Amino acid sequence: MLDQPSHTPFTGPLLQVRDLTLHYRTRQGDVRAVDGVTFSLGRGQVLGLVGESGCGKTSLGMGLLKLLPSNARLVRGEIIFDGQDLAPLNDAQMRRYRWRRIAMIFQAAMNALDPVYRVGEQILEAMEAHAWPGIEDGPAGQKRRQAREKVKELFRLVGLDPELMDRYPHELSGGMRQRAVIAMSLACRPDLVIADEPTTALDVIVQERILRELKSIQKELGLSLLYITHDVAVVAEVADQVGVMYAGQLVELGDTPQVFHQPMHPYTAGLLASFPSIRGEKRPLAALPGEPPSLVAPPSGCRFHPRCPRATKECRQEVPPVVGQGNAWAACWHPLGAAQP
Amino acid sequence: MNHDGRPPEGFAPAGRTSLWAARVRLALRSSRETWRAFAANPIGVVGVAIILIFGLMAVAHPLLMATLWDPTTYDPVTGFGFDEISHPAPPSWRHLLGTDPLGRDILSQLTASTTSAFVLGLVAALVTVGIATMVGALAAYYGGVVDAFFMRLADLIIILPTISLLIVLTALLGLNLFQLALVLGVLGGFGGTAVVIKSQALSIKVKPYIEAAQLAGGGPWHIILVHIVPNLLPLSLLYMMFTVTGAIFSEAVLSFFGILHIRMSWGIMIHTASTGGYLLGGASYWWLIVPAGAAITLLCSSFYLVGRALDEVVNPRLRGR
Amino acid sequence: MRVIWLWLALVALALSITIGCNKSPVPSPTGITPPQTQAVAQGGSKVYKLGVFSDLTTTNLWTLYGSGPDNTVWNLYVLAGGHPSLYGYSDQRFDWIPSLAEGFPTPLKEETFQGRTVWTAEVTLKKGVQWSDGKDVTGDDFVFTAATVQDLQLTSNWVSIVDPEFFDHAEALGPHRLKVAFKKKPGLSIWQFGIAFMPIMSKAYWEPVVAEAKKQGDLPAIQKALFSHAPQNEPTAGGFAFKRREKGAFAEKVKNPGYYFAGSVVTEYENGAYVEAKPGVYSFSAYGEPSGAKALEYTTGPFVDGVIFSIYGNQESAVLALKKGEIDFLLNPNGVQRGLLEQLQGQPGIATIENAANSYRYLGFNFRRAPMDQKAFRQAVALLIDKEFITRTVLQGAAIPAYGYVPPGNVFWHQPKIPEPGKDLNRADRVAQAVQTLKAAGFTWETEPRMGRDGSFVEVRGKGLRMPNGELVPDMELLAPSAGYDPLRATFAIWIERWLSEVGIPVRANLTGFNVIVERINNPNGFDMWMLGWSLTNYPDYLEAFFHSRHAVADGLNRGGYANPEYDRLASQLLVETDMQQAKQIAGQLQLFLAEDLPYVVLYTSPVLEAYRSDRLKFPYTDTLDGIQDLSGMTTAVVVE
Amino acid sequence: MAGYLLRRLLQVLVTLFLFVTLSFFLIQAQPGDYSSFYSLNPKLPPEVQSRVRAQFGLDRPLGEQYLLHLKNFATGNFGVSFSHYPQSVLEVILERLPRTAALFLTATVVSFYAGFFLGKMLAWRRGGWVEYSATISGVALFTVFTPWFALMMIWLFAFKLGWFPLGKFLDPLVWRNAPVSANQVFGYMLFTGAAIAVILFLAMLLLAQLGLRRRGWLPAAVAIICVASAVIAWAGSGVGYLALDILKHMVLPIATLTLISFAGTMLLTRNSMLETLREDYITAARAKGLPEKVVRDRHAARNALLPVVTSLVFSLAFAVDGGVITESVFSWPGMGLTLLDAVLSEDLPLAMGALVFVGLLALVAHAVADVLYVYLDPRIRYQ
Repeated sequence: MLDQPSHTPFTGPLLQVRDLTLHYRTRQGDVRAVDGVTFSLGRGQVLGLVGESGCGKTSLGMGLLKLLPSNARLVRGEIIFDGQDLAPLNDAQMRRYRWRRIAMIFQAAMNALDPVYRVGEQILEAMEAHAWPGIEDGPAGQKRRQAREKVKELFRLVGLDPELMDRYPHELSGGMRQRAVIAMSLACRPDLVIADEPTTALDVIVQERILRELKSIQKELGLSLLYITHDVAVVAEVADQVGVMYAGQLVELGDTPQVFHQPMHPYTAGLLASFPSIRGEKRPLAALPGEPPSLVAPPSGCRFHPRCPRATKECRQEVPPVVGQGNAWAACWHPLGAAQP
Repeated sequence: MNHDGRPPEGFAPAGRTSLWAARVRLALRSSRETWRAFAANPIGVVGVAIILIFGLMAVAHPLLMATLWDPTTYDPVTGFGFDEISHPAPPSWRHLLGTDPLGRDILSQLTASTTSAFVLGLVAALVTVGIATMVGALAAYYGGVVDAFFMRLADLIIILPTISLLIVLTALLGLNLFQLALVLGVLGGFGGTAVVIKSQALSIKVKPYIEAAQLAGGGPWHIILVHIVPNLLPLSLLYMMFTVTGAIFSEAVLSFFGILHIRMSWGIMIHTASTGGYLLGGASYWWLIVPAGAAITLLCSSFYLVGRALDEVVNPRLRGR
Repeated sequence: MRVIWLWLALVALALSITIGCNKSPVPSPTGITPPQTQAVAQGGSKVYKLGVFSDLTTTNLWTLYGSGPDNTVWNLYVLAGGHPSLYGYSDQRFDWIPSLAEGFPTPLKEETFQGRTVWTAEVTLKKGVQWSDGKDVTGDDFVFTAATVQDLQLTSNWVSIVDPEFFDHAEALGPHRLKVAFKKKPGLSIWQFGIAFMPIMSKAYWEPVVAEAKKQGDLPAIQKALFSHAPQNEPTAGGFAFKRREKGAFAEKVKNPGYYFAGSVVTEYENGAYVEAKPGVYSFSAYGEPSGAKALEYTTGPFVDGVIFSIYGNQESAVLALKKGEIDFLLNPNGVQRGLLEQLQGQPGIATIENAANSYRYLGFNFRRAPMDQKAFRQAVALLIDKEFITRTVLQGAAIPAYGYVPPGNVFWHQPKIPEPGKDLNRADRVAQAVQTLKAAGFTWETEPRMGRDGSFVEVRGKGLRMPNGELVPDMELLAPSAGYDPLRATFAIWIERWLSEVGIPVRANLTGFNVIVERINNPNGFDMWMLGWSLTNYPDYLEAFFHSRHAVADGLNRGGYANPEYDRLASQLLVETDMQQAKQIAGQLQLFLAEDLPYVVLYTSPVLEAYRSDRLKFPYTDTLDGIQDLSGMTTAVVVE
Repeated sequence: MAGYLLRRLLQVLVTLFLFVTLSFFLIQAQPGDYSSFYSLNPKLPPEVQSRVRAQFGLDRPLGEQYLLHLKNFATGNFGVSFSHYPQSVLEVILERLPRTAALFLTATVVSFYAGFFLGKMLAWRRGGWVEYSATISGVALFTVFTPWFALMMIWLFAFKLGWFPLGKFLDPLVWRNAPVSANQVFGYMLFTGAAIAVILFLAMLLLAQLGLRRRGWLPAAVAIICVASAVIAWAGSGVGYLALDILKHMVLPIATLTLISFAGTMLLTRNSMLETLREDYITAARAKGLPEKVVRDRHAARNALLPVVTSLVFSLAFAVDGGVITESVFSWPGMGLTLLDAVLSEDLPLAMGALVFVGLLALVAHAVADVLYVYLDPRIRYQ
């Protein structure tokens, strides 16, 4: 059985994902949404995960919490969180990890709040489900009152008027809801927060502000953060490390500055080129040609080869090798910076 | 499969004929895909199969009457099984489903009633869809008072219990099969179906090609008839199915109460059994009740099931897995 | 549910005519009975449980007889027997016998009253008959009842009981002596089968109610006030007192311990003699010397402590209740459906009975239109209709072919010499005779119908039938109830359509609603032929109401417009005839007229099938016209185990 | 919220007005007029007929007749029942209303709850033979020939097995000496039901205010206390056995009504639930580590409920129709049976009156469903 997971002696990286493979069964065949993804995330670190829509990054995020639709299947791989492999756990066992240890900020976070309950109630509900973490033991009513204070605190932390906790979601603006969702994710004092496109639906100014706050809260609380986005610029701002996903696979991983300045994988380079620099440097926008491949029948060899300007015969036939080492690598036959064949 | 999507040629000021021709082509193309999605759902396929079986029965009756069945014996209303000693007679080779208390062949009644059930259902459904589509389109297009009037009228019809209303109507007017179909059609058309179709029409009304058509100088009627109505048809078709179910069921109940002026129907068959006192016969007089009762339930269910299966095709939110 | 409700509407309508034709309003099986010690278990709760199909709509007899067309037979079942009448019918035979009266009345005589000529008869009442409140039933009660009907101009059935055209006044010549005066000489229907059958209301109870009602201004308001009164503890002189009504569920009557007739013995002899006696209290004998074999003998009860009328929504559940023993007997004017009866037959503890109904279904002709005005045409139609075939084979005995204009079950009034055209003829003979009849009257065909070789079907259909005046017989319409309303008549109509069409008579059966038919035939020129039915009274003055030409007006009962001066004369005579035997003879003649002129083709009558718990009930007899339901379940004579 | 309610109320009023107008045209549409039905009886004196004509203004122009119709409607004057003369239509209807209300309300609630529960479960465990068989049997029951089905229910459960009474709403032998009338008992029962509902509702509100709602045993305890005190009150009233008798008679009709009508709610709930389950807040609820049951009931089903409540109005009309059929088979003399009997005995005023009342009942239910919706959906509440 698992310990109460607050203080564990485990000292390795908080999260280690090894060879994680997720398939969806559909009428057309198995969709290989996540295919052999391996990475690790240290305590207090921020890992940004970027990729185009449909590259499997959201599936990966949900897969970590094993919140997958009924037709999804965890084919293989390990999700070692704080020394414990989550992959074989059943739903009841997973529940102890959800939110208490690993919280989540959702894509289109404004829809993550149930419209029929007050915002605060939804946060308290999560705390109650985990036996009021961080609240002194006592009679139920008292614990609840303390928890309310805690929620107010969290609201202040994310820059919200604490009174808003007794409002319904539809009474809050998009930005407020986003903050409330962030507050909610922090309610059980998790070790890891998975943020899946948390700011996408907001306007740029609000997005900026929330991003900054999120970063500072992360620092303040010493959280680990897995930040999933399609927006390269955002990753550059928040992440210590960047992973680039393409067609269900992680194709490049490295420290943020390194990946941004010296991308190894042609896809990373293409992705970077298709976004304007957030520092305002004028660069021609180079769009990636073609469409992301079908995950039912992905291309052979390197999955990027149909769109890759550097593709060769081996790219088409052989799975590319991993170049680089440790926490900075790419899976490519012809990484950038190496000589053209 | 793009049912609520717009045909792209809506932008083009194409002639009406070519427009419709293109629509037909598109419809054919999409219908193949629709069928594939539909066929994936066993519920819908079961429904279609049952409807086909009943369709065969309906076709079979006039053929049998013209060939194998002698009207004096097998006419569903005036026939009489002289060959049986007493009536109701149990199934035999001459009367595969036996005879009713008046000596008439049950199978002949059953098949003859199938035709009227289809006629009733289809007339009611066509009227419903015709009215509902127009009302929905008008209410959505004009909004305001028109919308308010039709929607309140729809509210009223929705909350009024149909059978009760029909019972009173039969007392006031005395309905035959065709009139009943019309009444049911009108009730359905101005009622719930109109509401659903209107909300669909609203979503079509805000599509850019409507605006384009307006800018191109299309009058209201042109836009309603050429651009809105065709896009409502898939949904209308869906609601046709539910109307058929309701119509057949209503007829059966009203006939059972003995307040319709119809010569033969499934409801009348059960009514005949009932007035003869055979309703409680249980297993001993099963052929008086089970064929007609099962026919009502099966045909009602099948249209309903097809409707539901179509719903899952037309309504992508329900399309699962 | 089933046709039965529509049937009821019809029956209710017929009932109003029934009463209009001077049937005893309260068909009591035990009008009178001699004294004897009661053998009723005291204190026990022997309950006679009856099933009915409709709630009471009133417990007020004024309302029941006075409020219009829709007061149902169900009220009558419950209220029957509570109010005394001077005279009533005997059991099974329907002899006219005294009830509250001690003996037969004095013959009518002419006298002068307040300067005008009136016809009077005197009646002596039995002494010692009491209301349940302890007061004697006296002539005053009778006078009060009749005067109230007269004063308040009560309509509907009251008019036919106390006909304002005839009734002048009544006076009490003493507590137990009564004189009834008529403006003109009253026929049987007015006196013997009219006011003599009037239910007598308790003056003590009703006088204040009537007085209160009269405070309303106009007559309709007064009537409404009276009708709206819901009686509380109304005194009864019958075997039971009304106790409780649970709306929608049941009504209950409890035994009246002071019932005067309790213990009286009724004896009917084969030779027609009738004896009724309660030792030491009264005895009555009539209709011959009481000797020879006894046809019937029984003692009057009540032998039960209470009667519960349980309401069921449909036949099926009522039959289940009977099977289960929840009820003992089902009261239904139509009896039990054949299919249900089959399930009851052979059930342990259940007995089934079958009686003829006093009713018939008929095909009527509109005499105002050609060719229905041609006697030959009507006769041909009658010949072509094979009632035996339909009733025996198609309707499986659910109906009995009928010919008489007074049903044979009504033994006293039925004309046994009535011809039965076409009876037992085969198809070929029927067609041949019909063709012959038509030809003889000058009808012609373009193509004459011809039978097939084996004579069982028409091979060549008749075409182009022309009337004697050379005109084509027009397309005619036969209005008949739809199968949903009455499958029997619908079946008949369809067969008639077929048979007539075969020989070239262009008739189309229009199966439609009952009310549509009534509305159509109320318009004298709006129809050709129609098919409806009558429930009849015992006294056949309906022969006048249906066929006298004075009723051939819109809304009149002579819908077809039959007019025969000779018939009219005789029919009028029937109404004023005061002698029973004379009346019988006139009625017989009238029936022969009708059989010749055929304003109706009488088609069939339905048997009344009934079932009861024979393990609990013992009826003194079960053979009676219209069944035990017509006696409201024989509550005062039935013995419950 | 007030604005929304006001708007809905206005709409209901407009609908009511349309209804009144429709009923007027229905009466107008029939051949002949009311008085012609009276004239069926040749013995009815002309003055009564003329009174009827005057009452309905049949001798006046159409416009005036319409105004009179409005007035009659507003004052509850539906005329005089032909078959229950001299009772007015209103009297007849008021007598039957409690019986129908007791049966109909209970059946609606039960079938709604059953349908909602099953639909919820179907969506939750989507797929496989359970879903197909539930759907098909639900649809089969939905479309089964109701009168026959009801009769078979009686035959099986009341006659063969003898578990329940054979229709009717009370046992005459039990009620012979009852000190009160059945309608009074129905009244008390309805009152008890309403009181329990209101008290429970208020208690839940109070508990929610105190933040105690989540504690499972508290609402249950309140419910038990409510029901228990009601039972005690009934037991002490001396007429409890009568109520029990009525309850015994209600089981089978309610079971029948539920069986024939739950499928509508079930299938609708299933669809609604399937849509809801795709919402992000459901994933969020799961991610929060809430137990599956909480996710299903508190979040998914709670939201799926909203469209189902909206369509409750549909199922109400359906239930009323089921009531017409069921009442006739179960010998339950309520509005449905009244309507049918009135039609079969050509009692047009009563038939119209019953229809109008059934319509009013449905309109009221419509309005109640609206209010309920406001309570259920905060997005409307705070508009």
